[in-house]
Amino acid sequence: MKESIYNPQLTQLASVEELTGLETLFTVKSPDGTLGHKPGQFVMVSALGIGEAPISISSSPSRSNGEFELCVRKVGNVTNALHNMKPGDTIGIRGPFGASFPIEKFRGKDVLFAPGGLGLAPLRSLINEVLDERDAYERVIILYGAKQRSELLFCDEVAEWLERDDVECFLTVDCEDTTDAWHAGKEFDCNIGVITTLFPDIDIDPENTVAATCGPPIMYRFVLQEMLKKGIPEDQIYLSLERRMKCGVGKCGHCQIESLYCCQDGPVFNYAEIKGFEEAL
Amino acid sequence: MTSTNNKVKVAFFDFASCEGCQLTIIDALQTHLDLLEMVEIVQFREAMTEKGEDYQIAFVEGSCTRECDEERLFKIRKQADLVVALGACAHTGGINALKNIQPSLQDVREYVYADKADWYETYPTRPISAVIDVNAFIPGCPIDRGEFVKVVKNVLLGKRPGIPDYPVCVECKLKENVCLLLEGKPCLGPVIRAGCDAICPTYGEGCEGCRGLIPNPNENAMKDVLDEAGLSIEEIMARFTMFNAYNAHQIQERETAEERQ
Amino acid sequence: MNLQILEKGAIAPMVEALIADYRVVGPQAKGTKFVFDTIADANELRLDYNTTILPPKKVLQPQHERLATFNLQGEPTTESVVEAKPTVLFGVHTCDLKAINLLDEAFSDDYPDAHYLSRREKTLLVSIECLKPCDEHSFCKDMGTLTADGGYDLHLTEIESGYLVETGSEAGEELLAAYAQSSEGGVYQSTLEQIRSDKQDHFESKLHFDAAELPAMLGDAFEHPIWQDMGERCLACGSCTNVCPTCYCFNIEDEVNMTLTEGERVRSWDSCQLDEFASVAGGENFRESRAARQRHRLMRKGKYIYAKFDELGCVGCGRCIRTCTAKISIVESYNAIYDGK
Amino acid sequence: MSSVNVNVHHVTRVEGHGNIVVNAENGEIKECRFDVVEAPRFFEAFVRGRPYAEINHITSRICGICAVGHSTTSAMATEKALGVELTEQATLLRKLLFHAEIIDSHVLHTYYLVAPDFFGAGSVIPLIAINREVVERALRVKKLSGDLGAMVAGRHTHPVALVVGGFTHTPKDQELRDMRKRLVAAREDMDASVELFGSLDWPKFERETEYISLTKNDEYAFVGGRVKTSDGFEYPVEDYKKVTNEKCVPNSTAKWTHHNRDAYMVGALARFNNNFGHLHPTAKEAAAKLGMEPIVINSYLNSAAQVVEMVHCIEDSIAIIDELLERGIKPEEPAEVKRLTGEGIASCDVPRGILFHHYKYEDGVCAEANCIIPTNQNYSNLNADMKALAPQIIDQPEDDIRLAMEMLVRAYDPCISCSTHYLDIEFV
Ligand SMILES: Cc1cc2nc3c(=O)[nH]c(=O)nc-3n(C[C@H](O)[C@H](O)[C@H](O)COP(=O)(O)OP(=O)(O)OC[C@H]3O[C@@H](n4cnc5c(N)ncnc54)[C@H](O)[C@@H]3O)c2cc1C
Ligand code: SF4
Ligand code: SF4
Ligand code: SF4
Repeated sequence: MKESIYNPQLTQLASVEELTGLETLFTVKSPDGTLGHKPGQFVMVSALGIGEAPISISSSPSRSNGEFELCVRKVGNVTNALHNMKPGDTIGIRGPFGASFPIEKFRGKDVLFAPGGLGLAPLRSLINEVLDERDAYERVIILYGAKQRSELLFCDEVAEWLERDDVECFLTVDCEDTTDAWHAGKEFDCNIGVITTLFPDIDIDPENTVAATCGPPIMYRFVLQEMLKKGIPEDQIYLSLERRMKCGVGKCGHCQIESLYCCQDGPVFNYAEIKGFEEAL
Repeated sequence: MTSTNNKVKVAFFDFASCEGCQLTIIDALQTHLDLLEMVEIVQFREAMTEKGEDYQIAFVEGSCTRECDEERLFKIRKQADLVVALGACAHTGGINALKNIQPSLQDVREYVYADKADWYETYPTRPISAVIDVNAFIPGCPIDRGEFVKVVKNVLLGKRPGIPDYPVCVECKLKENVCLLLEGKPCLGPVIRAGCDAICPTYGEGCEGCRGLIPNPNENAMKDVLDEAGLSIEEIMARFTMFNAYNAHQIQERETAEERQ
Repeated sequence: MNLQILEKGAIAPMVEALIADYRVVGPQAKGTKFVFDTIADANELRLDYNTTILPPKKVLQPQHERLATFNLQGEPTTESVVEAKPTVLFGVHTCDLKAINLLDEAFSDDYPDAHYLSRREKTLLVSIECLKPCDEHSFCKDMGTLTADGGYDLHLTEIESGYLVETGSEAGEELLAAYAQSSEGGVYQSTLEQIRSDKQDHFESKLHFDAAELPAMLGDAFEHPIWQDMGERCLACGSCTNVCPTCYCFNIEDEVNMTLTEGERVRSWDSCQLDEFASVAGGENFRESRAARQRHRLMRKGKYIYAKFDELGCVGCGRCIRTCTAKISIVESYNAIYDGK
Repeated sequence: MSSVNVNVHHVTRVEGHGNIVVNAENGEIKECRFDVVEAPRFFEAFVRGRPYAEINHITSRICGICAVGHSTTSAMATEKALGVELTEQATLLRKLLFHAEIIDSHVLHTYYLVAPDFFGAGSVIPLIAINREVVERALRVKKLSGDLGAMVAGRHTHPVALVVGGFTHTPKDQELRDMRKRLVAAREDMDASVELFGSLDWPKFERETEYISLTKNDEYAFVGGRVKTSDGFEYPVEDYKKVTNEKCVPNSTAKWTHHNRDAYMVGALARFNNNFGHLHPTAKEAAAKLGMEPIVINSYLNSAAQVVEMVHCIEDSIAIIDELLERGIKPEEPAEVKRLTGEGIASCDVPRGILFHHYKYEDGVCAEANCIIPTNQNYSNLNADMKALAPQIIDQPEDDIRLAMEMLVRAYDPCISCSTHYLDIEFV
């Protein structure tokens, strides 16, 4: 046994696209031609010599083409270093790791997505997977919230979702931008208020709905409440949680939620299974 | 942050201090001569004659103890992209601040200079962060050689400086030292910031607190522990103030001000 | 192989012979305490030690270790660093032995950890039976680690005339044959059993209940006031986890050389008791209070590890109690929860 | 003849802040002096009220380069005050640690601070390009002395393990053996150093003065002894005030001293002149190679005397280690204090010269303190040298005058950080 599970595979950035002032989308060449990931999984990304960070795979397996996408927010050592990179630069990858969204549980159902902020990054993988096999699902509802318009991610795709007849997409921002700078989301029809304000207006068939949500820690409690209020059964709600992670393989202990390791047992959890864990939400 | 020769220009400045931190940097060169491949030192009074005024990183050693120091500090702040407080004197006020907790500053001056006291300008010691904005600090009296090198590397890489937020006990345990507190000897390790590789406990002397408190110290629990080790409240305070008198004095001042209200 | 016997005087030559071929790590004195360290001279080995500051896990998972190296010049390359020296870990108490068996499991699940496992593969364990408690803090009797239940290569039990040696593996058998002057000790089988049953009386039970009840008891204790009390006294210095033989949480960091041309990935021990352990970039700290962190430690030992590996995560070595300057005791805390029910 | 105005603000490559002022009009010197402008730090005032065990760790911070010197002298004074007797092992370790500091300080001064002047370099950094071998040798010797200090006390800048009563740490037998090997190997570097500094063209400048140092009957004195002056006086250290006679001077935060003449000199040259006979034979050979024979009255050669002392300290360190190994080194607890009230005075001859610490304790707490620092004692002499040198070089271009003056200041190895305070304090 000579290979370390902590030694990353090297690969190159195919393209780099700034999404907002803070978030950039990196298209990465899959190290072995294909990453073989499932929606909801993440990779440990190395900026060699700087460190590693867990990042959700934002592209869907259905659109992989030997590449995958990472949507990264600039917050610290590794993410800053990534933001300074250009196409052709080398990064390290470990993974994909973690539990994915169980796509078979969504098939044939109405699906409800409720991403908040950067939470769209992991959900986008699932959303596009669903849209690429649109016929296999009933209704597709997307309730997407951000702090302000300039922080809306993937505006091209959001515009498409807004356009499509077979997608019910609603947007909300906590408040309008304070500056006038142009932003792709400027034109969108957009509600003002936190994400939960979108729920009352939608009509759903709870028993036939499977929901997925991801966002900042404080968002879960409120979104879950709305979903439960709508009558969606607990075991039909999936969420993706963030924790500090150093290894990604269930050992370093940082991501523990009581006896669970978020990196292995999660990051995608079924609400019915996780709700008994006091440290989870 | 690079100059024409692609090296970052750094300068060293000293204020009231023993200059042990600058010496520690000279010592760091013993094992890291390649440091000079990465940075260009444009000013280092203790080691070189040249004085360049064009620099991006300023390492400032020593405390501010008089008005004329402030002006020098403002000038440094204006020039440098990054100001790093070097060592306890600059970071916490260090030993110099012991004069702040003497009964009166005038008495301090007269004790040393008698009737000539007025010749010597001085005011209560301040860490440099009390005068100008500081981007990073390297704690310790003196600084730790390895930590200095690490901070320089991190800054060159665009990372945070990487000064630990956890206490000395962590490093002490990893070195498998016999715990002094458990042997009934005073040690501030549980509430003082690590990064020195627990050098004092390793050499049999309890931590004296030169690196300053960790961000969330459990001070009450620490007092109980020192009390248990047989220290009187005066001795506990002496331990706490040796390198942290500026802080202790500030707290005291605030408390008396509150009482007065 | 049947029970063997080693004369008292045969230990030193055995160790000297081993030193020639292996790194021999065993207990030695450090000031008033003992530590596991490389034995350079058989006289340094102190089989009469009570307990060590750090457990022998450091031999298998060192405080700091390189995981990989990077070459950052031009087209970057990386290389795994998997280093392991043939080692004999000599004089391991049965609590620590049990803990190593638990670490073996933790590091060999779905993603086998080559760093730990290759060291483990090259390490022979020579354990030793404790005949009296190391001090007032150990509670091995409660945790069922008073005797070894396999997991060793050789196991020693001291008797008047020497050491009885049990072999637990083929490798152990070979080691004994190649390095020690032992002789057939079958006649002592009953002595051994006698010692094991006699020694029970020298060890006290500390828990007020059967340790097997721990997972269930802790299941109801998430909101117990004891955590608050522990949090108030705790200094969050991380010593309790650093000295624990079953704690293996770690941090991984990348480092570079001065000219930024080479780098390495380094793993170091980490502790769930430290402020930053569970914090993320957004500013959220999932275990912000010292109380929550102490709860996590005690839950992990008594419940979470059990949920994962079907074994309790505490082996009763007492190190965390011994090391805590604030005198926080896992035994007292568990008892308080039990007594309060 | 034109006017000269040399004003060197903050002389570089010395510890601390000092200014040189030379003003001449038509060849006539109007002003020539050295100012100390370092911020005063008030150590003697703020150690009052602190527990005795802290004092030597606090006063260590007077100076980062002679930290061992301050810490040792301070601990010795406290030990005298409180009736502490050191063991023989601790006494030997103190000497060994002291040698580490002498070597460290001298190599720093001679190689990093003085040598660049002779190579026409502004610092040791460009010297790497000019003569890498010299720089590497300097780094090697510096590392050796640093490691020697660390072996005994954890580190040499603010030694950790040096406490009242001895040490809180004992080096291991094996460490001593390894260190001995390195010291023996360093002889080669010493030979090369003697050769290097013997080849330098030292400025020819002479002025008679009084040299003051410690002295001992049986060894080259660094740690303790009696005060000896080249004018024939001897005092017990308790009479230090008869020697120093401190006074404040307006343009200086340091205090000035005088004894039999207007000025006296302390430091390596003073020790060399007063104690030549006790130097190790190898060091005497080194002196011969450097062309030095007591009494040397060229202050520039203070740096050369430092080279001689480095050789001596390397040899004597080997001897001390041999003695420790022969006795068998074993862990010891620091000796206990016998009383909590008392007064004590101690002196060591630190790299820059003779240093005095004087304390009074009441109930284990410091009540009075006084420290007299070597650099202070040299100011009068430095100024006298400057005044004597100025007319000899006043015809030269300003840059040359500036360099000659700076080199003179540097030859004294002034450590200004530690010298900024202090007046005689009468204890009553
Ligand atoms: C499963 C999973 C999926 C994720 N997916 C994504 C994703 O798709 N996109 C994305 O952008 N992010 C994602 N994240 C979050 C991302 O992993 C973190 O933002 C990232 O690890 C930050 O790494 P960094 O090295 O840049 O920051 P670090 O340098 O590690 O900084 C972050 C940590 O350092 C501390 N810190 C930050 N600043 C300071 C400071 N000034 N001083 C002291 N401490 C400080 C914070 O407490 C924080 O814990 C995901 C996380 C998880 C667990
Ligand atoms: S000696 Fe001090 S630093 Fe070390 S573990 Fe004990 S209390 Fe902590
Ligand atoms: S142990 Fe304490 S006093 Fe010693 S260097 Fe570290 S922080 Fe400073
Ligand atoms: S929890 Fe404490 S007693 Fe239990 S194994 Fe860990 S250190 Fe030993």
